Amino acid sequence: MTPDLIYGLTGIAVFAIGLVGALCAQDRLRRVLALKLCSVGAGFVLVVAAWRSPPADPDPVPHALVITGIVVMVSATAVALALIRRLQTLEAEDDDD
Amino acid sequence: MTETPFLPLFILLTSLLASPVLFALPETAARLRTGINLGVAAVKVALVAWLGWKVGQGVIYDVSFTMLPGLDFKLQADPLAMLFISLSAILWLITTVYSVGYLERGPHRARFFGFFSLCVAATVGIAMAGNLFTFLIFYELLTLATYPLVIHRGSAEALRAGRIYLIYTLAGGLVLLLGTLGLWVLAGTTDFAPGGILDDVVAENRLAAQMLFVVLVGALGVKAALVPFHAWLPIAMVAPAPVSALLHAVAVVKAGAFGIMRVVYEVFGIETAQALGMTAPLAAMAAITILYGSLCAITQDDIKKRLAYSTVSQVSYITLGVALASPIAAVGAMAHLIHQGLMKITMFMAAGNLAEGLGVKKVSQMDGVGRDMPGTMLAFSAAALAMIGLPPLAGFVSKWYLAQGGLDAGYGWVIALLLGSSLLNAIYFLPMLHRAWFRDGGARDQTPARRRIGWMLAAPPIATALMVLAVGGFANAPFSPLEWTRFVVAIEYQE
Amino acid sequence: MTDAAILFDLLLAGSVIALAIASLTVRDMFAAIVLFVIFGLLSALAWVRLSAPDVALAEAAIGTGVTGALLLKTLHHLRYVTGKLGEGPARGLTPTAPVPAGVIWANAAFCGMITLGLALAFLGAPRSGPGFDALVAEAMPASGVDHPVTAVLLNFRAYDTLMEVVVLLAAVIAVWQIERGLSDAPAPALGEVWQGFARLTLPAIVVVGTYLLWKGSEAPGGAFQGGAVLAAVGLLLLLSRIYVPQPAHRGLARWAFVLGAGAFAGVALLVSGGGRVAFEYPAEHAYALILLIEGLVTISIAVTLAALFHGREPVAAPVPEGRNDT
Amino acid sequence: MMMIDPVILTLFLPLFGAIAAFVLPRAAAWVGLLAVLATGGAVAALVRDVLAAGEVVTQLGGWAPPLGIALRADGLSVAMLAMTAGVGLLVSIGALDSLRDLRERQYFWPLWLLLLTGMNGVYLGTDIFNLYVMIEVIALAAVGLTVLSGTKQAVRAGLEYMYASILGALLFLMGVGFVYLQTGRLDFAGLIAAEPSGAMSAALALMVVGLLLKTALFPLHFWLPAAHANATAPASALLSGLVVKAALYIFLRLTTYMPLPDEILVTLIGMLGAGAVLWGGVQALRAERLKLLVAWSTVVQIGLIFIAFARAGQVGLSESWKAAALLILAHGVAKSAMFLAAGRIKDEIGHDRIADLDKSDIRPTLAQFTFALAAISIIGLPPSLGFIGKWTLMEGAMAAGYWHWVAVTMIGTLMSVAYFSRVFAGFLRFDRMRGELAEHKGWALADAAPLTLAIAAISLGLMAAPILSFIELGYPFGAQ
Amino acid sequence: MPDLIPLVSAVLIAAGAVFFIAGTVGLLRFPDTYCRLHALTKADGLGLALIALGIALTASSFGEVFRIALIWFFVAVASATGGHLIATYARRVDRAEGKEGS
Repeated sequence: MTPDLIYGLTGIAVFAIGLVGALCAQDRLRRVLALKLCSVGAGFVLVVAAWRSPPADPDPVPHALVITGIVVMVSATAVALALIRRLQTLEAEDDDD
Repeated sequence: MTETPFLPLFILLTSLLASPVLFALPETAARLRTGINLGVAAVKVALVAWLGWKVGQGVIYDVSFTMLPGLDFKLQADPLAMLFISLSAILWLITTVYSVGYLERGPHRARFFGFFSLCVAATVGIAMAGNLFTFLIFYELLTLATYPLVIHRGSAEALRAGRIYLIYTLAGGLVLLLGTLGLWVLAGTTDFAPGGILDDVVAENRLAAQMLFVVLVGALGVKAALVPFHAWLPIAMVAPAPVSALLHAVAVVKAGAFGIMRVVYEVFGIETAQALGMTAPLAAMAAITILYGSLCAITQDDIKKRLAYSTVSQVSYITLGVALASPIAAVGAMAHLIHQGLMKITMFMAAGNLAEGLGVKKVSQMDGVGRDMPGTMLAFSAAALAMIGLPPLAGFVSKWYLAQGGLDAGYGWVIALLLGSSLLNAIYFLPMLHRAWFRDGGARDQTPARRRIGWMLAAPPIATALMVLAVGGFANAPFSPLEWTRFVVAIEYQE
Repeated sequence: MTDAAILFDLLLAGSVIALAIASLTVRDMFAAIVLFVIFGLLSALAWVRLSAPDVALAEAAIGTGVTGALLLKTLHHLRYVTGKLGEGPARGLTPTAPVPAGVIWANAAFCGMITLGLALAFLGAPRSGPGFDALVAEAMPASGVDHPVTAVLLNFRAYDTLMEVVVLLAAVIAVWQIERGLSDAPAPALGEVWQGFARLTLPAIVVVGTYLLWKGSEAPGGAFQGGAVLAAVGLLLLLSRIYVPQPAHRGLARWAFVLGAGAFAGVALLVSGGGRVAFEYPAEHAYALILLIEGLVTISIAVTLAALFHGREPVAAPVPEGRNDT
Repeated sequence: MMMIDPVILTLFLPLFGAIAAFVLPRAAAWVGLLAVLATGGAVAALVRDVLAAGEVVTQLGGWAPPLGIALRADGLSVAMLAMTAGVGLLVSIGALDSLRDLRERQYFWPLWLLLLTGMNGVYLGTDIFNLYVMIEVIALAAVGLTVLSGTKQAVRAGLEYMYASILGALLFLMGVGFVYLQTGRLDFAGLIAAEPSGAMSAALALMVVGLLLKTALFPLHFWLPAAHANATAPASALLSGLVVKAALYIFLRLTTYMPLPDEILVTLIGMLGAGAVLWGGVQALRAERLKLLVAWSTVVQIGLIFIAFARAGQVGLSESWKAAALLILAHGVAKSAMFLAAGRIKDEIGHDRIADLDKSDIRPTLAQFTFALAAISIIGLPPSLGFIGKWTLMEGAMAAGYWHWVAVTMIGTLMSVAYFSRVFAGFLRFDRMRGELAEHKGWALADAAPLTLAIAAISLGLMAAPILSFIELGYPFGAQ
Repeated sequence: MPDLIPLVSAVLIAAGAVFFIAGTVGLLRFPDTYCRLHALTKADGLGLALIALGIALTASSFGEVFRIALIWFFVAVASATGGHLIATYARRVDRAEGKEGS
């Protein structure tokens, strides 16, 4: 049993948990959270794929990809959250009327 | 011969290019619009005459460019095409005059004449299509351009009719697309050629060829108003009179009939079609349509509907002539293409005049109209008598040849059919004439609907009626439809 | 030792999965976010175990830190607009229709099957198989920097990185657009202690961020990690109201947002010509150019992330002070 | 002046344009239009290069793949670029006129130019991770455009769109992870060289599902109608005409480089396409609003494109991608014309309820005419490009003996006639007007743009042969 | 003497871990927010200090020791501030709910 095996399967599990959440969750915030879990899961798989048995250095390219992925995800999250804030405000205004 | 090969293209473009100009003209520019309309129509007649002269000398024009690998857009002015082009060019000119008069004060004139022009372009395209693919393109264009004309009045009834019309014809077009594709896949070409292009396919796969025949003729039968695909035609009579006159009496149904000719003669070849055993059922179908249309016409009180059912019946003479597979019958069929057009347009324009001038829209209101509108009713009567087949009028000529063809092909029942049909024609036309000439209209003078009609409405039916007389009376003159027809049939039967 | 490490790995993996499940199932949304933050930090830890310190830094700073802050801010806003600001647990803030349990289970079963398939595919794949290792090692001397991840990000696959900065730019434009004219929930009153903390730590964070950026050319760190840390400065400034965005600063903010993408793309274009293509830095200037780009990109990232946190574009019209909670 | 590779310019011009439009909000419209024009110029140069050389490859940074990223332009990708540039330019011209609100204007241009950057990047990309980043650029910009109007419906639809987009992109990213796991590289050449294996199948499945979600193939279309129907007209035109095509394009490329392992899957995708055609048709028949009807017709058309993809079956992809490509181009041009025209009609009449169109005494004739012209191409009547696409589709299906695809296509066509004739009836009925026929606001620049597009959609059909031979340049899918 | 350093370091780290565990147990077992905070901040603060000290002993350079000290300082300040904020918030919520209750 090696770290890559453990964390690879962890990553897949986290991805699947996120997937269930993204498909089933009703709460808007929680869906964002679920999608973020998916992205972490994908990150796990890439980092695991880059890993080499200790004396050897890991492959740096997937690391760069995951960093890119993280920044892309935070951008997408920010937009989704902005939409949620806006939508909730619009709905609240409608309730007031 | 160093003729410009683009002559057919010019003829097509005259009305195709006129259309956007007419759309763009403001509603108020009536004079300019009339000028453009008549000018272009006259130019077109001149070009067609020139083309006819050349084609008569044996020149074949051919314009094509590639649309898809191996598949060309192809225009070809052969003698058969000339037959249809001349009809549409001449009648377009006359109907344009009539339409200008008819729609003088109506709304949406820019739109009307734009689409009208487009219709004629489509008809010309259908006539000159050099392959089934090109034919299909113009066939669909015709559908699209006629739809706005059918619903021109913008009433709920018109829209309902328009929807039925659109669904019938576009479904027919779709089936035609299927057939064209089938032809393309089976034969590798869709070009029209006398004698047909399917001999190899028939040898290989008889069933596929038979199915192809059914699909193609069935699709074209929708526009040709073959029973049971005829229901759209009477309903489409809500359109304004010039539309009914030119399009439904001439362009649309003739496009279908013409297509059947092209398919039977130049896709399958008459002998192949016969060998496939497909001509006899087609003839039977045509015969049923002839009788059924006439029977329906008798019960109609609405003048235009009566005329519409009469069209259903009469157009099937053409199909019958094709299906009899005899050169003599073919002459009758092709001559009828012209003759029926002239007769029917006269009657529709006359009916339009009755409605415009006297408010008369039903047969039961026709008492005494002969005295109120003698010119119009004379034209109507001439056309009606010709339709019944009174010698030596136009209808007689075509029926004569059809009957001879029937005998030639060994189908004795054709004589009975024609006699029966003529009898039915008489049953629904003669009472109209009787009412018009021999009954007293009485109180109609006071009806508010009455107004004077201008020369632009009065003259066209008379002009076409004179043509009806001429094509019958001088049937054997050079360049008469009948003579030209003989020329065409010689080509199609490869004699 | 190995066994102990494996045990640690297993424990960590188990906690990561448990936290993932917990953050989606716990009913209080605030708790869910807190659990998510812990989840993110533990994931970062796991990535350290997989010898990916750069990724771990980025995940901790951006994936967890900034994302967590964004989520909390949104939660605060939702509580404000739904009038539930004073309540303890944050539940049912967005309208929900109950999902039938059958649907959930069907989805879960479906996802379970996917997981199984993916796991099988994963087990069957060559895990430490051929990668870019050899190619990177070969190309490193010509890259201009000593740290492989930085070389990949800023040189070998600089195009990707440029587009990543563009994504960030697109996000901030979209957020400004979405939230224009939106009145903000009043910031929570955090008190004196917080103010003092903010003032105390600000300079230190600036130093740390710059250090991370600088260090990036030879060791884990770089523009994104540094930018995220510097963004924390912005968050502190915003939260402690030391800096309140003014409409007059909009122009400057716009320039700061586009600085990174513009400079990156500009350099990429300027170096081309003379036989070189875009992004092909001349060997003798590669280090300087990469550092220049990284520096400018860091500024952009920091400002952009802070702006994403702040949300709406500062507008001239005064925000009506309608609901002020105390 | 040094010569810069047009491939690079195609990417960088819109990017710089977006930056300039964002920092100069007052001049955004003119800066944006200039950038779109310049991009069009770069694409034209690229067309010239591809005509001369067949394919143009640029290795960014001088690093050869798989380490570096290469951009590749061949016939198909340049055709997509040209369609995007052309449609984009005309939509931009329309937007100049139809976006009156200063704030909308300010944000429209940078977002649209970033969208253009992303799409151009997709069409030139050869690296799957890079494609992931590009589809995210597209997604964020597209969502920004979707909610430009700021209405509640638009924001709600935009949020759904955002969720679908993120999820699709993440599925794609996971697929990228599996590709790397198996092959250790990320470029197209690596995909082609890869042996079939479990990881590659998983990767393909993940990426395909992600892309289908992004391109809204039935039943993953749920987000599309609301998003496209509620956006402002220029945004709808861009979203429906161009954006969904990016994911579709990646799908076409990927499934060629990594063939679907089983023929059943090809059939399955075709069946989903058929489902889209039928379900979308039914929904379009029931739609109450014009823009919603048009949006459902997008669902139908996407289904048709997938049928075109699937109809190849045993004949192989070597031919079927052409039908799909033709349909993609045709739909891009015609649908953007239709959305712009629908927007104009809504602007003039004040609403877009189909049942009440004929009650209005204002008839924006030109926009209605444009709508009808666009409908001709969408229905697939000759000689439009849509007709040519459908012809190619049906021809292939017939030749392969797949009659069911022929039947579905024909049913879809009939249904499209039925739902568009609802609209035409609204245009042409005059007996329920409230008052006298009133003059509409007159012709505007916003009328010219969709009219040009609609005419192009029809007349491009006449140029089908050159288009077909152009998209084969550079052998996008190998020389077989 | 040098042999002693790793041993001392290990002992310090272990002691730190014990404090952390104690703090965590407190977090889980204590009845209300204030008690939990008490356990967490006190125990973790001490645990962190011990661990930091333990690691500092094994550091190879003065620079490392300095950085460890910095980390300890900032974490301590942050946790104190965090504890304060949580307590303030909890009190406010309690007051709000208390009002509603009476």
